[in-house]
Amino acid sequence: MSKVVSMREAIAELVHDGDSVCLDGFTHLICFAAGHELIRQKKRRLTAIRLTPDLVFDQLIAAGCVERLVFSWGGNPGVGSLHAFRRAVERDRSLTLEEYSHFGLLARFLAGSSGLPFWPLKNFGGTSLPEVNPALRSVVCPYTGEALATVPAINPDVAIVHCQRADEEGNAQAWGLYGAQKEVAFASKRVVVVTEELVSTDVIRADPNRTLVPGFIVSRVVHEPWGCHPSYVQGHYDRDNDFYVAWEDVSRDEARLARWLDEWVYGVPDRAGYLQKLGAARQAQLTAKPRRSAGVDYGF
Amino acid sequence: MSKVVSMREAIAELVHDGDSVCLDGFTHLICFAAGHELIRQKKRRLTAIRLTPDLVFDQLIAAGCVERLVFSWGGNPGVGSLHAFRRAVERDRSLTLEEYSHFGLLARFLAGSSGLPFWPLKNFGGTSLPEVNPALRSVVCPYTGEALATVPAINPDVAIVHCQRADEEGNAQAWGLYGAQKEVAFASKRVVVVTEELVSTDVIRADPNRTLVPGFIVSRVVHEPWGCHPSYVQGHYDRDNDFYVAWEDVSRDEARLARWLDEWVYGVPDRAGYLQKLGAARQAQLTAKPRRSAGVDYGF
Amino acid sequence: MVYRAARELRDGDVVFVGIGLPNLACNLARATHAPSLCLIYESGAVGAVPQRLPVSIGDPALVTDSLAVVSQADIFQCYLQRGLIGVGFLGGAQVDRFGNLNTTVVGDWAAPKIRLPGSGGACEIAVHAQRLLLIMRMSKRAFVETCDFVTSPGHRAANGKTRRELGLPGGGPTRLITDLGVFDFDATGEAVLTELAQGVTVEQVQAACGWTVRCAAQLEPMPTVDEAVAARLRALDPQRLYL
Amino acid sequence: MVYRAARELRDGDVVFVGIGLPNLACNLARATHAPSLCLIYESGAVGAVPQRLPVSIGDPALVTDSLAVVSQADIFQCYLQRGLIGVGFLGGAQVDRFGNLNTTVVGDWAAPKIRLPGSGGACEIAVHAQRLLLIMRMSKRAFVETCDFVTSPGHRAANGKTRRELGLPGGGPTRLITDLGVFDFDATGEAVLTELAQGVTVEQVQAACGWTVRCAAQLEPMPTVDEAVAARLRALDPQRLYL
Repeated sequence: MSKVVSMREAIAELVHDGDSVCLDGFTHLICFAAGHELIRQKKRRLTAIRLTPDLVFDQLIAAGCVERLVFSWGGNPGVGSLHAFRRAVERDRSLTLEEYSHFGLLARFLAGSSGLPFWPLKNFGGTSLPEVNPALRSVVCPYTGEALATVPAINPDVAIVHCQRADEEGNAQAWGLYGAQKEVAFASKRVVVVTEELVSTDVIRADPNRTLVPGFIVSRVVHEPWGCHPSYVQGHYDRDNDFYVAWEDVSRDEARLARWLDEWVYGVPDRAGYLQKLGAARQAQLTAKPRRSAGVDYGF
Repeated sequence: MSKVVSMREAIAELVHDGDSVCLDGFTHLICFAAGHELIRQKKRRLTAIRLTPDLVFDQLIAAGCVERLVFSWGGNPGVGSLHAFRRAVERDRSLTLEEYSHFGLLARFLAGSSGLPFWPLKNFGGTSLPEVNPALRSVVCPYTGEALATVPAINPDVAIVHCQRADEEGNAQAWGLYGAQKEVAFASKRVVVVTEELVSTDVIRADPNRTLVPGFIVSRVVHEPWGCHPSYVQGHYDRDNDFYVAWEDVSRDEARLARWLDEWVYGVPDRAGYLQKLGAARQAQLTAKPRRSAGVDYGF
Repeated sequence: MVYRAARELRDGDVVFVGIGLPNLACNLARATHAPSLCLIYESGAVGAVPQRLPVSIGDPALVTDSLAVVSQADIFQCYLQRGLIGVGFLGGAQVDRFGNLNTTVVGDWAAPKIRLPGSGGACEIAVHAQRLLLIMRMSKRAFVETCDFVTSPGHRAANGKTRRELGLPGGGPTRLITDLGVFDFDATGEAVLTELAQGVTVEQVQAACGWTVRCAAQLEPMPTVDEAVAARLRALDPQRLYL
Repeated sequence: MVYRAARELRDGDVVFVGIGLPNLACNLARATHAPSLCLIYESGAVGAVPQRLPVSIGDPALVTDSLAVVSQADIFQCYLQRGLIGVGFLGGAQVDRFGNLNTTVVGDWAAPKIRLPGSGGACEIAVHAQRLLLIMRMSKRAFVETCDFVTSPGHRAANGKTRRELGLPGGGPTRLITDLGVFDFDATGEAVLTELAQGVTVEQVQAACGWTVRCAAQLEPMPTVDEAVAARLRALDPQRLYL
């Protein structure tokens, strides 16, 4: 039974105002297409969850979609600040922050994906994080007596997980940097798989060790080539570092950021429209040079 | 710097009498070659650790190598009993048992591999396991107040991890059933990687998502083709199910089992000798029919 | 018995498959009324489509062409403990009226008469599966008043505690399928005979049971295997591993 | 500063590489005296050999030809928390004399003057790395008596507690490398100036430091970059991302 729908349908059906939404991917596999559709559909009061809010959340914040941010590093990697995020925090005080370290937030996903109410970790000693985040608590090890930090499980309403290939049922395979895609998918109540390539199940079954997310936990599948630009997809297209650098100036200026959203998000109907605007030349520049691995043998 | 040595050298150097030794692999990738070398070198008072003791530990127990067994399922899968194990437990009372469920023992590896002193899990409620194993304790969740079971970390002295391919530094790749190879390797103090194929580092680097164990935690590498027979290696050779069935009669009869050890373990100098005895015809029967996957693209 | 177990499976169910009769039942269901059954093995194979009847739950035929192969840590944490397993199957050397199972030891654990293999994944399957099917041949030795050892929890512990009180997330045993008949479990967690195999009487069931058998108001006949299904079963197990 | 940091790395070290100057220092060390340096990135790349200077710690060039790519859960649990990381590198907006770092906020967290990115993996690197190298340019704004927020722990907390008392397994800061000189940390965990950059005086260091600078009995000159190394650095960073 095919679960394939358009991004518009997937977001309309699965994301409601007030939902908690995790859009994962660590530098790699960040689904900007889904973020832009959330903005176009004017979703409101979202709890937005990501280790690294990145440009996609800066855009969501600027568009007024986000009420609460659960995160661990809010910057433009290698460039500077997320200025919409900073304005919301420093000037407008319009964003509720729930702040972790990477390991701390990841541990919340680990608990959520494992069916446990909490996760223990050795962390946070001597830092100010527990003072600003009451979710950081501790347990005593029943063997050594030492105190360990804990975080509570997180189970987002919706996860958006981008991958290199998936079949119509949502069996999804990814390689390169995994981020927390698997943990996020298993932790969440509803899962949208967004894929660069829609493949037959035979392709999945030919290399089962690469499967990150099994179809039976997936609600909807969206086939969205180039769905991550300006983020990247290993084996498909490179990160658009120039875009990230340029974002510094765009997001620093509130009016200019609003115009950018008008032009690149509200002004296009969907990802295909965005790509048309981006242009074939830019896509050609970013297209990955092939570097194919050899297969392995699954025979017996 | 090459870490490649013979199985004889690896076992002589890294395993001492009284050590705790985990030889992992779940049905798949069970390194009988290492087990036989432990027997030949007359290692004594070992704490032997495996989820499924399997035939290889039945042989180690029969040979008098094992003082303590840490395990969760002690049978001959799909066939019946491990009779040397049963004699040691039922008749001789010569074996100290530390018993878990699969998840329970696996959780010990998870804690050990993660640098935590314990691991929480929802398990054991209403069972007799905590009555016979004082290592099963509990913690109270700092968020929900519910009690969760715990197991303590395990950090074996030596792990023996078989894989399809590795380079001279011990960067090891495996596919098919993983068992707990990764967790066992990271949990242990010394790691022996045993590999079907010794490959150049380029082969590893061409498909880095397949790497299960990084070389820098590996002490020694042994190149031992067919090192798992009668267990199997996906893509190389099938499980010798007839051997498993025949073991029922061999191990039921103490004298016959002793003769079997004389003939197949003490009577051969190494794995090459064992394979010569096994014969080319049997190897040909068990050799896997090729079923190669396609590669994936790592370009950017 | 295998056929009766197979009929408990619905198309699309996510099933945790144990070795032996459950394995055969699941593969029968997949070959007949439940082609979209998702078979998960504790060894790490998800969505397996074995081209031969697997001898063990770690058979290489479970890997080739499966939908996913994952670590055992993921199987136990992300699939089982997360509550994603719809159906589990277990058998054992002993069962009591509350569905507690013993696969560990006959006699005292420290000085056993018969040392059995132990839990394997059975304990956690019984803790977490949403529905749990038990399959066992009836005998007084197996159907006991009290298990010598509880490896896998049923509906109530020896001290009377319920699953909720014990903190067990799964649903507990839903059916106990035997060669002589089928038991359901009532609201108090006790086994109640609801079906009788062809030609079997309640007296025969009682004679093979160590506790006083309670019967449903109406006893149904246990469905019989027709020739087509029998042929299918023989085809699934040509080496007669389980039949 | 980059060169001085690179010299702290020994061949065979397992290094957790952050973005920016540490990235450049590690790649310089790998290109010169430490070819077997194992570079690990929190994004999941292990044994990376980037063919271009990565702009971010998640650059695709870190994946291609690396020894392993693993989940972030493995990075933080099996590599970092397990104690396998020999060297970590951190910088920050503020540092105090005990090596506590702030990369979270200037001012009050709830009503910040400047909102910085936050911890990322910095907190856990400071907790777990066996040796921790701090790299920062000196200024009174950055070298403070007390950090506005402690993101990554140094040798002592504000309440005086030591790493051992705080349950921190790693070794804590071993060097604080600046543009003006290098600090070590003494047995009490306090920074002690041990090296001065060429042409820099202790007075200049003190003028750029918010606490009273303690000096070692003997101050060594900070090693200078020769033309060969300078050329190597320019080759590593042709786009002048960090230089």
